[in-house]
Amino acid sequence: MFEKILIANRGEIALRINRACHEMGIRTLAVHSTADADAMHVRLADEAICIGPAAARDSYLNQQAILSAATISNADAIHPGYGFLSENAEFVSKVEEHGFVFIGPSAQHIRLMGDKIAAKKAVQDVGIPVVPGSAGAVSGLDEARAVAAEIGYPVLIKASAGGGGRGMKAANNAGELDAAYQTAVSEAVASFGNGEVYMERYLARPRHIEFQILADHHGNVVHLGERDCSLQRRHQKVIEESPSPALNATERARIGHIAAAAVRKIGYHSVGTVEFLYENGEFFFIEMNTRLQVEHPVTEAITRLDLVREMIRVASGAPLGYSQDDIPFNGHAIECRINAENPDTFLPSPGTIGDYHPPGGLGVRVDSALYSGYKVPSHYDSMIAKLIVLGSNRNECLMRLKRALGEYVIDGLETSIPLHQKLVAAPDFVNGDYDIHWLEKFVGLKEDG
Amino acid sequence: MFEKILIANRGEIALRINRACHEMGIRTLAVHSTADADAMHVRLADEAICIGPAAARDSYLNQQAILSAATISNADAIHPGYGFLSENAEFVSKVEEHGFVFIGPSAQHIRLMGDKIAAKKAVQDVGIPVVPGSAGAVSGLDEARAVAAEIGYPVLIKASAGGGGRGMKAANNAGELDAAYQTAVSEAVASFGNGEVYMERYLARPRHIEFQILADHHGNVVHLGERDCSLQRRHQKVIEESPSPALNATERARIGHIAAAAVRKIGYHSVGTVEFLYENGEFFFIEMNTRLQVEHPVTEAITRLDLVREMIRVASGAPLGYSQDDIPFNGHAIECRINAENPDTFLPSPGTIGDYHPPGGLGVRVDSALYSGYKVPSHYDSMIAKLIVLGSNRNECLMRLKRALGEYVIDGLETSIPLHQKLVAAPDFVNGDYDIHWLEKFVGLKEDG
Amino acid sequence: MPKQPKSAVDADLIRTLADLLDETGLKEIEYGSGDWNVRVVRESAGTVVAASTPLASTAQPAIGAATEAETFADHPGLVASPMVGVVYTSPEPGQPSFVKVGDQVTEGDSILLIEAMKVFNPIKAPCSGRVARIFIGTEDPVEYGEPLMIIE
Amino acid sequence: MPKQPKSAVDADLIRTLADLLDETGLKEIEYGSGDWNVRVVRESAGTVVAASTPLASTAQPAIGAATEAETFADHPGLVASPMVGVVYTSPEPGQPSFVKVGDQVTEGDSILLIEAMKVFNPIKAPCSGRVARIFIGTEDPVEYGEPLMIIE
Repeated sequence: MFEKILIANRGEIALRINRACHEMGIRTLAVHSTADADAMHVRLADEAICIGPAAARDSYLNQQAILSAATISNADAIHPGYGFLSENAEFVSKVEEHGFVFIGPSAQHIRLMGDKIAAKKAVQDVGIPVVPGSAGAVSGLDEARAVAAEIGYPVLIKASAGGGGRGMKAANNAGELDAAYQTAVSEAVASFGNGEVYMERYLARPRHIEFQILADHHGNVVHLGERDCSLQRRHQKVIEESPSPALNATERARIGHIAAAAVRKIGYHSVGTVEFLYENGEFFFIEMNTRLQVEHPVTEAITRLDLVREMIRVASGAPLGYSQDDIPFNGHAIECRINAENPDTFLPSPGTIGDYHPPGGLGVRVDSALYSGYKVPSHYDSMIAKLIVLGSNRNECLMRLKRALGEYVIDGLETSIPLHQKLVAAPDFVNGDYDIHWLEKFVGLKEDG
Repeated sequence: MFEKILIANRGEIALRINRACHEMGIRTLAVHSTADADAMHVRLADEAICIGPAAARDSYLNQQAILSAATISNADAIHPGYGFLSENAEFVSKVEEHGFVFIGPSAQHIRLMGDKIAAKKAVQDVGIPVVPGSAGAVSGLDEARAVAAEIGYPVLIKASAGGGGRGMKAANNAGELDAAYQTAVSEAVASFGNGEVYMERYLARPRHIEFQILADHHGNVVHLGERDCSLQRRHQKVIEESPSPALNATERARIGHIAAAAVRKIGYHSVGTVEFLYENGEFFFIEMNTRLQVEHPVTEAITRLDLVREMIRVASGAPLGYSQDDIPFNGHAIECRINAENPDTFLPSPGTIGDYHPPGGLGVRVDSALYSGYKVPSHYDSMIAKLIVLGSNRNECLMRLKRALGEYVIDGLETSIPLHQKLVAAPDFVNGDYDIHWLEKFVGLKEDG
Repeated sequence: MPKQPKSAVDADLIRTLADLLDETGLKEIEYGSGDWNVRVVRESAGTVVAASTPLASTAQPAIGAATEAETFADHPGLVASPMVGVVYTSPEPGQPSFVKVGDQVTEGDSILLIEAMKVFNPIKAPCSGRVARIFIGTEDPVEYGEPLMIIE
Repeated sequence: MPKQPKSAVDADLIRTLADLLDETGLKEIEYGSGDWNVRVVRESAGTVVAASTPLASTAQPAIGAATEAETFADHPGLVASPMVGVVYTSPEPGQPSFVKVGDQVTEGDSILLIEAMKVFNPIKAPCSGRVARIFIGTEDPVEYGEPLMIIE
């Protein structure tokens, strides 16, 4: 097992990793920007090294500084968290070249899944259903029209290098296609410096359902059930739950088995998430995330597995030690992502935390690096806390979530807690009757796609 | 189901009950003393009524004031928590006479188990093993000598009306008996106004292991496994864990079955705890607690049941809805009772909370009514928080507990957190090798018995 | 202090300075000229406010503790309820009240009844004086310490 | 400046002074001329202290950020490390140091090397002056922003 792990991240996920390491008896090294000198993960880590100024490109994305920090502090391994360098294949290669272990999948698998067109082909080859679409990149309006006619409207035009909803446009009929195509290409160029786009069937009211996969270096792969992440705003997840209100045990086992088998076939290791769109009983692959997800705690709640611990264990070469039949799925868990933002306008609200009082009691977990007096920097993501609630069933979970949200005090800035309180009380959400467009309608926003 | 529950308690347990009620959609009425006007359970309850001045006898023990409050606010039921009126049979009768539901066992069962001699007889009749001892009260030194000779030294002399270690004396041999007997009688008179004592074998290195029972009004009874509460100081529990390091699944099932069957035979309903001394594979009944216990969360952690919810459900007449085979025992849970006291001298340390930051993350539960700026009153018990940690096994639980204790910030007064940090690191505790005398030796105290 | 006594202080000046304290977040302003000066200080409520706001919601009293009555909580002539119960302002239904505002009472006079668990407890005037305020009406529920009336 | 008390105070003056308090971090300013004066006080920010104590333990820097050096953090002649790496005080092992305390240096002179990922980066004097302090020794690891030396 590792002696010392460098945590190449910040905020709640750096704290999450720090906790897992300490619970495994592993020393931690926090690397941080000047803006995060007072951050909680820095205070709680065994060692800390400042790697650069506030801007992420000069610190959390500064590969050389992170590798230098690992070198001078004799770390064994690097955990990237999510975001930043977590899905950067070049970084993974450098980490390994310098003799450190990257706690995550191989550079090769990250590269494969980072290329949306190649990823789709690869998973299709190993048995995962995909959305009907273009065979590859679509170059030119003529080809776009032909492909659209073949796969059927509505169609979606997406940037090959895309993500986060940028460079993604829908066309409901042939009349809308030309404009949508041209906008998508322009946005792709502007956002990614690469105008390549591909096309696929646009699903009208799909849910976003993703399967958590865990694989070791010895060919053992399990799935840990699904998460329903349909509640999204501008392609950012807001609430996640497991199990999905739309799935039964048979469906879960069927798709979970397909996903795990596919991951085994491609030789993947570490945690990974296979994301699907689900509509009318059909699953279609979206993409595979080759990292720990923000929403991993809902899976931890219903399976009682510590995913970060498992990630570290398999990175050290340890075998899983259990098989699919040993994975229980008990209870119901929901996560609310709490952002420092106005709950109506969604404008970011950085500032200094006044009173801070997280909820407690049975079935309540808070993952947050906040503390009273902490100054939330304006340089980074606005997510400041995750509230994860477990109940023996969905209704109990919802009631517990309601009371926990009511207890949560974060003074000094605006947060999305009031939005979550509205969502938890919304009849559609209570009934589990929602799709990926529901939240934007609920908050009165038009989809930009 | 009830519409409104009066919570006849304060502190963390009042907050615990308030949370369970809200999660069941039940309105709450907090009754409080003038000293608790700013208490968290008062703030979070739907309604609040001040029932008297700070002294417990004038407020939390003031039966008339509590019943008046229930009457004027139209409560349906009263939850007593632990301590105060929770095991007062007279109060239970009054509650029922006034048409309210008492959320707990019947007055008759409370009365029975409150009389230590009668309780011992009653449970022996329904198959629970008891410590060899006097058939009943021992009156006079001559009888004491005869009984001691029969059951064998060392012997313990205990007040019939006793509790909390008062009126309890040990004699290791005939030479110590006379003095021990006379001291026990004197203390019994002084503490309880009743000099009646009984005698039993004194166990040299027993563990305190208790079984949690849950029974409905329809004859359904389950046991929820055991808690090892051997870590005690002056007969006050300090750390509790489940499962006990000393028990295996067969032993658990055997004793649990005996305890549940006995509770069924005496017609008991609600939660209850059958306490045993365990030495060399033998169990001996100590007493039965006819209420919710402070340490109930460790049982909740490993069984995933919400005990307060279950208590309320069965009080409303609902059947359990599950049987013994449906109760899982998974993982390992430990609770630390955190007191406002000097961790070395154990002197109480009331005061105003400065910075307050409870630990978070996976497997960590905090039950506490503290908040930054809260003034801990000096009138009541010094327990200010309970930290409950769940791990997939005992080692993981201990490591998680260690990191959670390290994160817990309670400024403004002294707490027993440093003591818990020492305990968690002590080799005997880590090895599970401890008995009911271990803690007092560890903290350098002589037993007073 | 002005050497020449004035019948009216420069209230506008003080209001202006007070507004400036708020606006600028200052604690104190001294301002003067020659033998004249004014100094305004705002008590900082920092921790007091903090202490009273850490919880998202505050329980509503189940019973009618009027806001008006709260402002008299420290009044020396306050009669506060010694128990939880229901107030009766007259000895029997339909009979006149024990006392009404303006009445003179003598120490020990019955001024109310409070019923608790079917027992009617007479509340007696703690001092002699004039009934200045009555905060409750008949059959109102009251909690311990709740203001009932003021006798001056 | 008003010589006579007025109901219209010089609000702009107070706003200016309040801004100056912010800018300078002062707690109090008294300002006067002849028989006229003004004094403004800012409540000290208690929360700053609170912010630094809510966690039970603080990570130790992995590398030797000397306490001594911290007191020079705001020194105008401070040379701080522009990167994470390992310091070398001389161009080659066994050779004399680039600089020692008391040396005069000219802006642009090499004063140290920092090795990061096998690349030796020369650190140049940001200004001309005398080397007053050197906080690090050869082969010491340094973090971003860590004080290296002072040139006065």
